[in-house]
Amino acid sequence: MNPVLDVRDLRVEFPTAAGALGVVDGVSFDVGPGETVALVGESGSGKSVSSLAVLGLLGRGRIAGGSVSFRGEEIAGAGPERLRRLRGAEIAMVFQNPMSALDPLFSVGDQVVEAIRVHRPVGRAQARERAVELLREVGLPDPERRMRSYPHELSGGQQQRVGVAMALACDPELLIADEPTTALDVTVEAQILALMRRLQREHGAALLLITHDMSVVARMADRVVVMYAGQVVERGTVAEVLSAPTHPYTRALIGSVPTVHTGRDELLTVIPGSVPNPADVPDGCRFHPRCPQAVERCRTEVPPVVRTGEGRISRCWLAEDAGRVPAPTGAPGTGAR
Amino acid sequence: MTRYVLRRLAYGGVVMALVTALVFVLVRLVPGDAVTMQLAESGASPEQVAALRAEFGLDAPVWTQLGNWLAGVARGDLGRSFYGGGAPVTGLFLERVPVTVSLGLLAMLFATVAGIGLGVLAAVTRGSALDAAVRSFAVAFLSVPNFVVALLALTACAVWLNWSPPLAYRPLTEDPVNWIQQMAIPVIALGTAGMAGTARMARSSLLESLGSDYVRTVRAKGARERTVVGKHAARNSTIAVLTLLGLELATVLGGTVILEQMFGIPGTGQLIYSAVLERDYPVVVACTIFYAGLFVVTIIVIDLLYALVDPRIRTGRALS
Amino acid sequence: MTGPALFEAHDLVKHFRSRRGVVQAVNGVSLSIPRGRTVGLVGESGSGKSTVARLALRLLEPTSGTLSFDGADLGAASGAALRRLRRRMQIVFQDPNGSLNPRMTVLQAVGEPLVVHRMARGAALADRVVELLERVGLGARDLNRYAHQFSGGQAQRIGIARALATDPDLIVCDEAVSALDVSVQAQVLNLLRGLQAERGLSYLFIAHDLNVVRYMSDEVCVMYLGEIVERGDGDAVLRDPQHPYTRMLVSAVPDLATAGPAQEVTAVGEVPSPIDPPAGCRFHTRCPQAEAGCREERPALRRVVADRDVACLLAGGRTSGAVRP
Amino acid sequence: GGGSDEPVGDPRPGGSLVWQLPAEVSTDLNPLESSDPSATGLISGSVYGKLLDWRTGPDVTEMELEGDLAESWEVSEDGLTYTFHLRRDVTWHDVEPVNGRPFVADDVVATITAMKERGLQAYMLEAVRTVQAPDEHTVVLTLDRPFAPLLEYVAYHTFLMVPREGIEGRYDLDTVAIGTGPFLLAEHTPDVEWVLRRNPDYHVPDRPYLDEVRRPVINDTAATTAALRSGRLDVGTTSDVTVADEFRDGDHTVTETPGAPVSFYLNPRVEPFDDVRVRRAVSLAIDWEGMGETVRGSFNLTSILRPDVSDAALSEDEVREIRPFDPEQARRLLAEAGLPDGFATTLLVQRVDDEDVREAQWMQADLAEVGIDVTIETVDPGTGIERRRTHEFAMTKALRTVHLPDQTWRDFMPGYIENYALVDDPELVEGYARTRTTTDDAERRELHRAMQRRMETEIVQGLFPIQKFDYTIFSSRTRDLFPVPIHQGRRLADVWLSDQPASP
Amino acid sequence: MSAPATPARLRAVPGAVARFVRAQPLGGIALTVLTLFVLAGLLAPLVAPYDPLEQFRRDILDGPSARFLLGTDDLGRDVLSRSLHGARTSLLIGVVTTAVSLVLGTTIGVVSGYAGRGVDIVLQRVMDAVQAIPGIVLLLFIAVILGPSVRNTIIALTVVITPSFNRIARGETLRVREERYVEAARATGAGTGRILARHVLPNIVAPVFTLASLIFAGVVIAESALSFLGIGAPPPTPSWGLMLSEGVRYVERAPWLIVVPAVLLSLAVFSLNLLGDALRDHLDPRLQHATFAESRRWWRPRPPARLAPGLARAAEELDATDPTDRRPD
Ligand SMILES: Nc1ncnc2c1ncn2[C@@H]1O[C@H](COP(=O)(O)OP(=O)(O)OP(=O)(O)O)[C@@H](O)[C@H]1O
Ligand SMILES: Nc1ncnc2c1ncn2[C@@H]1O[C@H](COP(=O)(O)OP(=O)(O)OP(=O)(O)O)[C@@H](O)[C@H]1O
Ligand SMILES: [Mg+2]
Ligand SMILES: [Mg+2]
Ligand code: NI
Repeated sequence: MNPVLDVRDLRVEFPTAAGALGVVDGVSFDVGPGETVALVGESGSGKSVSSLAVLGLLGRGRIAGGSVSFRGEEIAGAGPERLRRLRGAEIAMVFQNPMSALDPLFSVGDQVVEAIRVHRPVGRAQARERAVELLREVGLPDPERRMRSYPHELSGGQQQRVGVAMALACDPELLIADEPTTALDVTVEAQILALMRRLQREHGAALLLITHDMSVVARMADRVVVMYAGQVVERGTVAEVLSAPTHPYTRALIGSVPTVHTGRDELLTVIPGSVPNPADVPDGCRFHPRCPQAVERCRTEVPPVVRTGEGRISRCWLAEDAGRVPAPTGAPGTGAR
Repeated sequence: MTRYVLRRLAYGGVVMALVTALVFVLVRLVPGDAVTMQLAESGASPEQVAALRAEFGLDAPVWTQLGNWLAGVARGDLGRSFYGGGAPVTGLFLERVPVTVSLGLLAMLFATVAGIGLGVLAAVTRGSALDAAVRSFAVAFLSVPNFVVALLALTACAVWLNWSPPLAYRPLTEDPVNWIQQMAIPVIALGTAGMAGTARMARSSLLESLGSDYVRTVRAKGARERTVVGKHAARNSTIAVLTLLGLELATVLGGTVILEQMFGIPGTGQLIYSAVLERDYPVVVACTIFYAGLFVVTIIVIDLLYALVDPRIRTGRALS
Repeated sequence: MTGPALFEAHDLVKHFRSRRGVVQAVNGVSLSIPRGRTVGLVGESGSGKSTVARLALRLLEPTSGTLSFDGADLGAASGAALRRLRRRMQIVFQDPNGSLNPRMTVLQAVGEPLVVHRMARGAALADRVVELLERVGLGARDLNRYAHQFSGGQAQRIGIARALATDPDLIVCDEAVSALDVSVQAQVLNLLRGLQAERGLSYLFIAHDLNVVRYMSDEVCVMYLGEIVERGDGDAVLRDPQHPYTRMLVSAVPDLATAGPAQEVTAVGEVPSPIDPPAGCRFHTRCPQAEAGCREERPALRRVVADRDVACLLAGGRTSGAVRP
Repeated sequence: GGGSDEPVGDPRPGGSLVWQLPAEVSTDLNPLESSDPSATGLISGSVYGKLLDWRTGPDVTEMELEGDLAESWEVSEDGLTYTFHLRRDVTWHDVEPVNGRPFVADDVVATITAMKERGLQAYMLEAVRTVQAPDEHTVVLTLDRPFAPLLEYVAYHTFLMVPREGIEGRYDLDTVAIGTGPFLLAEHTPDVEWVLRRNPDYHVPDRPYLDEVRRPVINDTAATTAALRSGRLDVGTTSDVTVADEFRDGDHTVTETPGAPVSFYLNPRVEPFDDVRVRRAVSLAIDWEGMGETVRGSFNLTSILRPDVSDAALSEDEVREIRPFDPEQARRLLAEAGLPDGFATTLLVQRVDDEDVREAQWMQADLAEVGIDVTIETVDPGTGIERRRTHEFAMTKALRTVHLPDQTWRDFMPGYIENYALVDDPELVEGYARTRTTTDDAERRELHRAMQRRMETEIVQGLFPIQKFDYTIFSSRTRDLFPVPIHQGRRLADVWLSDQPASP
Repeated sequence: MSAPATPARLRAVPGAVARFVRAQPLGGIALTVLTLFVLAGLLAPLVAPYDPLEQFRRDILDGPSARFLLGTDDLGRDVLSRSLHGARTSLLIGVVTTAVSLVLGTTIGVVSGYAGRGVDIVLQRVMDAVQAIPGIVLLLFIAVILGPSVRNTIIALTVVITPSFNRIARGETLRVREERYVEAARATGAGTGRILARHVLPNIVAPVFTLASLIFAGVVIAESALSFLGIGAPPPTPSWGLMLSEGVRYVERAPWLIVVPAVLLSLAVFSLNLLGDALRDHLDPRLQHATFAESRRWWRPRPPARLAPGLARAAEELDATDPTDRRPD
């Protein structure tokens, strides 16, 4: 099956006073029809930028290389009008912070109606009907009344439901959700995730889900792409990556969250330091300064992208030298110690 | 919302009372009085001076005068002018209010429309030569006093176009062409500073909302740039611009004092200016109260406009 | 639970007056934090966790209820007495950068409590600050930098260093790790635990992440709409929730181990407004087991099994059949 | 005369003259109560008539009385009886409640009686004991004592004849003006414009020529200039010579009219002005002529009296002689007075025009040369008048709008409100009294001249050092608007507009 | 700001200026221009070719020439010399008025905003009343009552301007007092004085300074309007405003009389605006040291200086959280 979205070797730059700044460097992934692919990584690893690049919403930034193909069509260099027609209609997006993603001055109804009328030649009344239907579909209680509400009158969960409704307004083929639940409570998060899954099933859309939370990945995704400092460090099916991470970063990420099973006397896996500044990425493997397993080579040579299995890659010297990679031990979460 | 408006109105009342007391006392601290002025160098005898002073009630202590005046106000009588045969202040001044209000409104309108236009132009062409031009233009106009703008405009028209505004003010209803000709220069002179300020504010707040998350959402929906800028970004910048307009009102009202004087426009600005110089206390007090009232009301109106624009205020939830 | 409690709150109530009515933010919460222990507080947004934290430090005046700290009547203390008590209780906030004054250097920020309580000045102050910074993994070279020059995790460590400055006995952590990246969160959690082991600190640990709270706490309290609905040992509460709300929370927590869209979530409905909370059991509007009685009778927190208090009419003995489906 | 120098045709009737009114009439119009220059400028002579007036015309150089409402007049030998024979063809304006009835001696009696009793003109009638009308057209004033300035006062622009109805309050004199002049007061929009309309029943046949005189209120120089340029204004006035100069070579004619004298008072109660040598030093240290040339353009070097009004005024040479610009002498005087290093003082400047302030700066610079360090304090007229009246100043400078010699001397008589400089000089008082009683013109002139000399040399508390000029700018179509030293609205009856159309 | 000005701190000034100029080149240019103006003002007696009061009575209204570089005025005074000295008066009026009203207004605003309740209501009504009287009328009153002098001009302008600072300072205080770090400071036991001095004040200075730069410009302009009405700095003291208002009537005959002060005024105002923006950026440590990792959203256009007092007020009135909840300790 051809992927709906195929991102190859994407590079994104932002202009700064000190020249162009590459924040995404050679990112590749694809999303098949009806599939859910998760993009995970710490803050600043380039998840949002990668996904915004797909829609050409980079603002002052630009795609400096690579290709983005949507259903086989190259859209990386597409003109503004072509992109505009894609946005919302074919590729829709749900954003992280629902409060700030909705225009505070327009009623929820207006904003959903707008999403419909931008692409569909329907009358106002018809659009309203469809909007009510959408809001009902995303489980907003009393949608007729809610149409007249303003964003601030809704709870975070309700706002995000509106965001989802807008994204679904034109039955897009691909839905990009950029951390759609980080601002929400666990119970609400669970509701929204369940909703997205159900809608994805019903509408048959592909889903690119961006998150920093491995447990969300576990619950939602078919495949997972792990990013670090603007690069993909590991990619594979959820089961494989979570149970047998091949990149030390993935492993550390998994080990650093307490789970139901984490003993109270265990210490968590700590990744020392923090994500590097894109203006000043380390030589060699970008993760080496924080990597517990780093060897001399990691410090100087850029690791290649290694195929570690069917559809699996890892960007690590240790993975390349598979023989010497210590087999991932134990259940996730038991970490290094 | 109603309670809020009521509270504002109550505060407004307090402010007006303070203004009244302040002005009533201030105006009497000014050296000289209407009698000095009226009998200046006339050869009048001291008896004649004393008699006139008594006629105006100026021989009483300030507090008695204030008391008398307040008693009058309670009867809806703002007093009589010391000049022109003792015309009742209320009438004198009601005739002139529409003039000043229309002058002020036109100037504000000019400031707003031209300012927003320039600001939007600069914002959408950010970084271009046009943007730079608008911004320097704005600063230039912010640094030239309005009377200079007026004088230069007046002189330029007269010298190059052989044109000057009509001499006698006629209300809009009587002679619209005359009215427009008469108002044109003062409105422009009064409005340029405001226009420059508005342009700057419109530009920066538009840029701010263009960079916001909700605008990104609108773009992600596939909306046209026209919708993005004209509908969402513009409306979100309104608050900042409205606030600025509120502040500008004070400047514009102040400006009417000089410009009405220059252009012979019979508004309250001219009235208050000459009343201060002539020590026509009842008129000074009434006019100041009018200006203060206008200010207070505008502040309330602007607050209400905020509510109209921004549902977060309307429904009583504060902005963060 | 060993020894006399360091901090005790009894029947705290806090109502806010707002335009739209009275917000019943906290409604009869009792807490007891033993010395050297951690009490965790979980609950959804708006359930009143932060309000409890502020009440505990007397940053807010309780509408009613009593507070005591190390035997002293905290609720009645004022002036110098309050300041003395404040020295022994500190707080770490959720938003690490927001809780540091952007115009202050690390030296000024961390040194502020010392200056306020006249505990050090001049060179001694700098020395003490360096010592504190080193304890949280920063150092002397950071002294003259500003808060925003640090990553979230580092800023949170500065916040912790500030909290440690006066050598307090109790630290309230209000969502101290919620805003951090997972890797950084782990750093901070480990640091907090290390400090506790080292200095015998007590924590009131607030978070909305059940796993984190359980991991950190000796005892977990679950709040819903201003009330504590369940209290008990963290592991036990998570493994065997007694209150339907806790159960809902637990089911909503995704589990790494079970990959794939397998788990079904039982979370339903929205949290009602604290201005107009439901009568009877506050949870009945969302409770899958709610019965007629739940709508009228307001359940009190009661011991249902060993070491477990639950505020549910259906919990424990009474209609135990219905509790566990 | 006004208008351009090209040959002009005969006067033609019709048209509307637009003539700037530099300030709105702020007080009421009542001729008994108002001394407002803009009010008199508007109504005196044009709306209200006087018994006597001064002659105007292209060839008039001297102040010469002629009849207006009085055809002729006689003064008895002893100077105690004045008889006025009134014109018989005069009617009041046809306005309620006077309705165009004839003007009679009774109106004059009523007016003069009221003036004496309660008018601001009371001082002019000090010596008058009775006012009688032996017949419809004769009025006789009987005096206590000879009062030389009486006829001048009768011709003065505030000596306006009011119908008895007005005096008796049967209509409101404050707002309604019913006179005998060539124009009727037709319309008024406050602060905007006054309109005078032709009086069809005016007693001089075929006059006035103009249908209408519009007096728009314009007090801003730039606005006046612009309006003159664009042709919206026919006549404008300014005291600014640079403005006037800009019109000299165009479509306009500029006439220079002697105006108000600059007044300068020294307060003898403030040290060191208690010493006449210091006062004298000040007056000698200032280059008054330079000041007039620089700041005013055209001016007259004067002593106390106005040369344009009185032949008793000292001539420029005489002034130069008694008040030379002599800093050396000034320094000597200061040294004599024990102030060889000068002193510091203040100059209170009443500001009406920019010229007032420029003059002050000129004086300041000159005084600095002799070591007098002056701080200028500019104030608005209200403050200025009040402070002068209460003598709160060291030196003060303003303009003094008086015309007639008798009127002028009052300013220096003890007991008068306008005696700002606190002059209290028995010789002056005595001289003044004599000027009033002596009927001999030559003797009176000598008295005036002596008094001026005394003011300049012995008293030196009040000076009118120069007389400023006002500039009147006419459009080329304005004809026969002759300049006059004292306001005379009657001349408007002779003004006409050439057919050269005014610009829109 | 709030720290005592120890000698060490004074010594740090050049360094701070250098850092500022490096970080904000435009601000540096503006600062240079303004410094030149200030120097011109201070050193006017030394650098001016003539005494600004000296009247060259033969050279009235002469155009620019080698002798009088910028021409002479209507009393034959050298325009260049007057401009240089005028800088002194105008800047003095500008600086003192701005500084005094800044201190007054900010103090009132901070106290009012932080104290809340009755104090706030009373203080704000008084401020409203002062602001409700049109500035020009108030100026007219004060100038006429006190008489014209540089000092009285400053007093009059200060009265008129103080409410603006009050307003912005109060709005900012209302915002800042809800900030986490203020709560954190209260939690450490800091008293009100300390909170105001160390936490509130430093965090409201940026918008206050921005306003100050605008106000300064406004003051210089207002001074010219006062001069125009004859109630400003009394002649012959040269000030730009006075020169402008005196020169206006010679616009055809001697345009240099108006061009010179107008250009200087515009230049000063322009520089002040630039300086204000630059200072705001510079004083904000978040922007000052911005790097990618530290301030990830640096590319966002910054919000305009919080010129939304009305809004802030509306929001705060509507919010009406109970002030009794906050314990002022
Ligand atoms: N417009 C921009 N200009 C310059 N740098 C940018 C811009 N947008 C993003 N960046 C940089 O690109 C990097 C990646 O940012 P991105 O927003 O994609 O991270 P992310 O993985 O989505 O993080 P988060 O989890 O915080 O959303 C960051 O270092 C950020 O500073
Ligand atoms: N100052 C206040 N005025 C009015 N209402 C308030 C105030 N502070 C808190 N509240 C309300 O009290 C309730 C409890 O708030 P609180 O901040 O304690 O919740 P929380 O559990 O900490 O939530 P979160 O997880 O979002 O931090 C909320 O409904 C909140 O809106
Ligand atoms: Mg992101
Ligand atoms: Mg909270
Ligand atoms: Ni989370």
